[in-house]
Amino acid sequence: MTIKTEPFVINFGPAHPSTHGVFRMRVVLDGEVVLDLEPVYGYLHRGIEKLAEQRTYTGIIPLTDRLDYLAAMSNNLAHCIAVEKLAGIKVPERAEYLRVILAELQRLCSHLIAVGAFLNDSGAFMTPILYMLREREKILDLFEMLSGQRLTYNDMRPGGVSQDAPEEFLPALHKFVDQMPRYLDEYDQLLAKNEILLARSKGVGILSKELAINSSASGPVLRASGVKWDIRKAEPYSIYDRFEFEIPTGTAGDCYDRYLVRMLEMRQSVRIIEQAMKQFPSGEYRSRVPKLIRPPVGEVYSRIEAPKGELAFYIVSDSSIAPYRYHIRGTSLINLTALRDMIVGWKVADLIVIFGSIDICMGEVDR
Amino acid sequence: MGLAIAFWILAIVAIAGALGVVLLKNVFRAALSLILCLLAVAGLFITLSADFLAAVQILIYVGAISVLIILAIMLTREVTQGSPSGRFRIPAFIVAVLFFAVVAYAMVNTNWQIATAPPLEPTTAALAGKLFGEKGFILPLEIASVLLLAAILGAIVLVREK
Amino acid sequence: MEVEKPVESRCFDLQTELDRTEGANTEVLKAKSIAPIPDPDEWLEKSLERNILLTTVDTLVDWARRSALWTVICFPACCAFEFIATAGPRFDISRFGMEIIRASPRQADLMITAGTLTWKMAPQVRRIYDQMAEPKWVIAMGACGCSGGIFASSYSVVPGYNRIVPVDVYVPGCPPRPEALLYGVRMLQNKIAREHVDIKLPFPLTGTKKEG
Amino acid sequence: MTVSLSGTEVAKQIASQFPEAIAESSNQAVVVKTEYLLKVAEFLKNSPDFDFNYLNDMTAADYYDYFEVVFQLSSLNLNHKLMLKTRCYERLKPAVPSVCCLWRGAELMEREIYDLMGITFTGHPNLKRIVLWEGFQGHPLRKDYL
Amino acid sequence: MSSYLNQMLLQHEASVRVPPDWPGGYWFHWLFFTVVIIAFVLTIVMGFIYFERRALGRIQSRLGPNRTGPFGLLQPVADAIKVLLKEDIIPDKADKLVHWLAPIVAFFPVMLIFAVIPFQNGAMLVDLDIGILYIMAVSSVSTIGIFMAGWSSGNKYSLLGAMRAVASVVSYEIPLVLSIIGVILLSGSLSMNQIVIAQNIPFILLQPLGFLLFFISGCAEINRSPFDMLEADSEIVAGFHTEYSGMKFAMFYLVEYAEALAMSAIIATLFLGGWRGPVLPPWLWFIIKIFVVFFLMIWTRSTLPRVRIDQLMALAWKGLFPLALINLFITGVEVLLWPAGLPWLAVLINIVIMVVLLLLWSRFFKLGWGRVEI
Amino acid sequence: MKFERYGIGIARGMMVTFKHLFRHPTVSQYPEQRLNMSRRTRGNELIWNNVKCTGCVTCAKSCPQGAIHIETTVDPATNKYNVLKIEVDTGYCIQCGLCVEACPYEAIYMGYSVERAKYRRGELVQANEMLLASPDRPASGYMNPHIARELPRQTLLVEKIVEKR
Amino acid sequence: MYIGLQHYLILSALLFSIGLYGALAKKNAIVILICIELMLNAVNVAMVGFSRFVVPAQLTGQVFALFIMVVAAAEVAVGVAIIMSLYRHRETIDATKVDLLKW
Repeated sequence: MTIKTEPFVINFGPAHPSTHGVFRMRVVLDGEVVLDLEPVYGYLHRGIEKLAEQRTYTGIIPLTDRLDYLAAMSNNLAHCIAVEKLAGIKVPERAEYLRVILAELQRLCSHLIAVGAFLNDSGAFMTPILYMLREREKILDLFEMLSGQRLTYNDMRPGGVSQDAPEEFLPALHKFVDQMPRYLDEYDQLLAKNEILLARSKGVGILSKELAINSSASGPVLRASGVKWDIRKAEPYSIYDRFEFEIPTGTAGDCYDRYLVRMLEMRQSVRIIEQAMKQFPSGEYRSRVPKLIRPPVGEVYSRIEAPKGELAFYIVSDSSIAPYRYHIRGTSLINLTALRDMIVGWKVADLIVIFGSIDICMGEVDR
Repeated sequence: MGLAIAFWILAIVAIAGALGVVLLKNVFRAALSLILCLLAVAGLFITLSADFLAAVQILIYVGAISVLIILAIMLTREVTQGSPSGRFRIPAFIVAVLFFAVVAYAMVNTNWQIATAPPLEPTTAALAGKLFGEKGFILPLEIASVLLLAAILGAIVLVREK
Repeated sequence: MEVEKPVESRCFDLQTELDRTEGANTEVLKAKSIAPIPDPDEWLEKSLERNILLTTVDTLVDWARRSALWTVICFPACCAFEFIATAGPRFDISRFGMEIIRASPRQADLMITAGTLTWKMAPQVRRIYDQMAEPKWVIAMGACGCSGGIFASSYSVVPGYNRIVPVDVYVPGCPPRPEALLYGVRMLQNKIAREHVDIKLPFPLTGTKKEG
Repeated sequence: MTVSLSGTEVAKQIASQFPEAIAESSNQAVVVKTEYLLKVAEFLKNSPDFDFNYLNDMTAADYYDYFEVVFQLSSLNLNHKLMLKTRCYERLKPAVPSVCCLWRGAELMEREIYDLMGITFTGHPNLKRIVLWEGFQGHPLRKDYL
Repeated sequence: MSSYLNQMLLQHEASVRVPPDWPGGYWFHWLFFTVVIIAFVLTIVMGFIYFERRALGRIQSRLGPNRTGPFGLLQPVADAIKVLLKEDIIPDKADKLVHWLAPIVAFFPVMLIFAVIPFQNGAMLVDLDIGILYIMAVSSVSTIGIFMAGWSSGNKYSLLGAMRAVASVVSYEIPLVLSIIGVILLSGSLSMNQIVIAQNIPFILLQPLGFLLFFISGCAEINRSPFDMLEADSEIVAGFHTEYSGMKFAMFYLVEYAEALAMSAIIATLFLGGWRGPVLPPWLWFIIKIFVVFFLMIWTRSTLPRVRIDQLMALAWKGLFPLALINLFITGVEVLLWPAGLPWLAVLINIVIMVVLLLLWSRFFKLGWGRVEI
Repeated sequence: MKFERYGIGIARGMMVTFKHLFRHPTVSQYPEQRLNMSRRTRGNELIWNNVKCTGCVTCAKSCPQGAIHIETTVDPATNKYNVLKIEVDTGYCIQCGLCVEACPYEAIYMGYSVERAKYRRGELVQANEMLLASPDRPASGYMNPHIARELPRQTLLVEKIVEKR
Repeated sequence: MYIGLQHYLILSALLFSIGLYGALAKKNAIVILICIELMLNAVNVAMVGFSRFVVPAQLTGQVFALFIMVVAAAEVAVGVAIIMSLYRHRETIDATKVDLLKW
């Protein structure tokens, strides 16, 4: 029974508890049903692309940290890979392994927050996100041990990593990898089969396979729609071709699938870290690279599979110390293309859940 | 004495509430005013030693009917338009006054057979006996429940999506 | 029960009137806030004499206020996650009675400005600040909160929250570690402890009007 | 492993369909003329040899005398990719046809380019500023913006 | 005629029964219990706030407030002082009178509930014959207050919250009342004290399904999580009290916890045997039981996600309502079978019946799949 | 027959939260119990070594922010730079550590302390003597392994919480 | 001062008249519904009054009052449903505009 009522406009955000930052949605509601939605971006537009044009290739790394601040390592990695491709820099073996470990830890970290925030949005009062934060703290400890910062690491450099891993890094990592699967089990037990969560998220906010591909969705959002596409497999960068892992995919493309895909991906990440730990070589951690990199004239489009999806940098070089044009493919922004199609027709409560299931990071949406 | 004070207070509140219903421009406030009136009437029931009825009055009128009416007000969004009076304001007023005059005249001049027996208290068990017991109102009760059912069905049919 | 089908027509298409007014607001605020708002720091000098004059009421009320700082939601960027980590199980801001994060500014006392402020966001932050009920405090968290940080030279970033709202405590760091934030919070608590309470009416019946 | 298609090879195939469409081609990229952009894009998307069903990225760069709009196309089925470019020599009111009708993903990217670079995309369903506020003067990513 | 009046007055006063063992007169009793109830509600509400924050903290693997006073015990006091002294804002768009009245309208009914709750045998403000009916009647009034608050604020979030409140309360009153009727059938009285006295076997054992239904619908009635639709933080900011600050907000905060206290007290009285218990004094038993019930509420709050409003309604109408009717029917049959009081055998039967019914209901109504409710 | 219905999923979730009631909380109570930060912590300040510094301004050049201001004069006797003024705005610095990495003489370090909140914006600007190392301003081992070795071992949550199930 | 049956009856009549005026004069359908509730309530007062003063031991009037409440509840359910339906089709709840006997 729907009672016809007058639609009214309501503003979600920019400072709303569950818009993951400063996202804003102008929503037309008919009672509780969303009739139309217009996302308003730009409340965190900081002009990173413009700033990057005035900085050296090393000086950009702190900027990339603040892109997707939940996955700063992945951003660092993507930037460094792009610069290495552009300038033809070789990376030593040890650095490659360290990078893979860091990137996968970062994926765990980001997915933990994504899942926790999603569950928090669906109304589980703070508990899941606090459990996940606890796990995240363990990862942050490792990052901190390596780079000295908790959130913005500035750890990778073109040609390796800035510092070698200290000797206590591997034992700590070992312990973490031992513990993590059990905690993941616990999270599954906590809410994965919860009836209310199923009722809230199954079949809600369906993104069809065709629409997902057509709207350039990537990462878990794309995979939850049933597309088996992961750049780590499709175009293995760094040394991802040496590891065995699977690409979890969903079937329906609903919120629950997106949640599940992330949970499964975390297990795969742990698997990759285990393998990388076993093969971890010794040797140089950074190749000899001039302090001011001057890549030859040219352009590069280099992409990696960041936690939120395909993160790519398009760099045009004019052989000066700063890039001529520095473009970032904002994963989160492009994942939001189909937002309206996913939300319209659902209720206000679903709006929050669907939005939370996409897992965006405002720093990357607005850049 | 206590009863008299209670009666006068409650009566005045009830009348004020009723006047609020017809005089207030804002529909939402009119509904709130109705609630006030209903509460006062529930109080009057207590002065009449009908405690069960008072509770039922609050439960049904305040808890259900008023909330339903407020829901209707909200859903139709006619709050801002207010509740204007129609063309029949003056005739309605005359009719109401005439009605009151006639009825009041009749009431004052009728010699009611006031019984001096004490009222039954508590009324709950007695009411149940009256409703369900022998020689009670069991048939009207059944009819009333059928009426309720019919009303619910009717309401659902009316507002169902076509 | 069927959910209504998505409507075909977009209600918002090319509706730029709203955007234009909001853009104009932004420009007005940008023009207004050229110089930083001076820090509310007069109390630092007066601290000595105040200490003697503190009354019991002052002590009690200040104690209550500093033990129950409820934060409003104003978390634009990176620092938000350090704030969440502070609220998280390891640092646990709830020990100070601060875990209640009110989404409604009316009920909050403290604004922790976690993240870069852009000019587009500035009117909203100002509005949140205006909507908060007195007494209210602001902690500028992180380099972006203090000065705009790494983005200070950008075309769209406000160089520091003190252009928009008066800031009580500056916490440097990019982002500050939870310890640093907790230190800042404790500094704010020290500040509140020295404040003189000015109660106008114990039962404010009418209340002051604020822009809705 | 994703195959990066050679621009010259692709250019030949495009030229067999649209002889005048190619402006320039290198090993890395194909540059098509603006007026042929939609046709070429449609061909690339629908032809079974290319099947570029996925638009990775879309951006623009300012080279003072022209704007270059860069498309990164890839095919999820065939696992190859291509860099497609088009150039726009108009400085004051640059305009490029929108590819939103082919790839929905272009919607936000085009809005972003419009906002930051000032290139109008004709046929875009909702072309207005995305990250900056209405009334912002200039387009920051242009090289002449200070 | 005056003799008649005297007679009536005498009767009226006699009707409000003073417990036989109670010293002092009628007015003393009245005054004493009014003070006791207010003090009780305020203290326990503060205790609840502290208890909830600490328990939530422990469940979420952190500590909770522990700085303010010993073990953080003074935290609610600090909160209260702070909130009371905050600036009181009335938005321009608000309907001033209604905005001002709303917290009061929401507050008083909750306090009135405690008039009929027995703290000991006969230790209550007034032992009404229609006790439980009175509670139901009075508690429905505070919805009006919530609705007034939401409507008068002139804020869309508030309005949404208020709409949700009304919709959910209208639906949940029915299973709430229906699940009580089983208890009333067993005890044969509406009076709260009589219900406690009748519980030789706590009714939670004789009425497990009734308890479950009452707990769920009670949580929904007082908007505790997972049914806290009307102030869902992540959806509609703070719901109906978005625009409230200062003292009025404190009142709503108080109402929220006082309602939880009332619901815990009712559950403790109806299902857990109220003040009855060995060794410890009765009032302590009562308070312990209240806290046990409240811990259940905290526990569900910390674990479960929020349900959606239509799922909430569907749960009420398709799940709880039929189950409550069936429960009523079964209880009726049992009362007819054992007119002298239910034996322990009935406990087993009732638990089996509950499990079977729950399994059946879960099978009938698929959970999940968004659009298909329940 | 799937078992995620019948409320079993809810019950399992409730058990998880119930178990947590009896686990040791993860909290470190900050002002009294402090975590040992990483040896490479990049604290919220810069430490300047006026002995080692030659005034080459590499740090200021490598700073992506331009947060370091150095004024130098040339000492004609030794033909070396003489640092007149070095000024760092802590509120502007983002602790990226690039200056430390760039300094060829190891004359600039990241600080180890993070508690540098101030009541005034102006107090965040540090200059000359304020930048020197002192017991209050220990240097961190970022990019300087020899300092790192002497710092306390980092507290790790992984080691603190080991729950058996 | 003695409060007798006539007090209650007069009060009931007064409430009824107010309700009557409202029901006749108002245009808003919901207000008309509210006024009808008011009239039913007035009758209830009279019923209970009679019950109390005329047959205090029998409660017949209270039983009638209960029935009236049932009727009122049913009436409100149907009334609100009609108003909803009306509003959905006609976008108005002005009773004077609903005179075409069709929608």
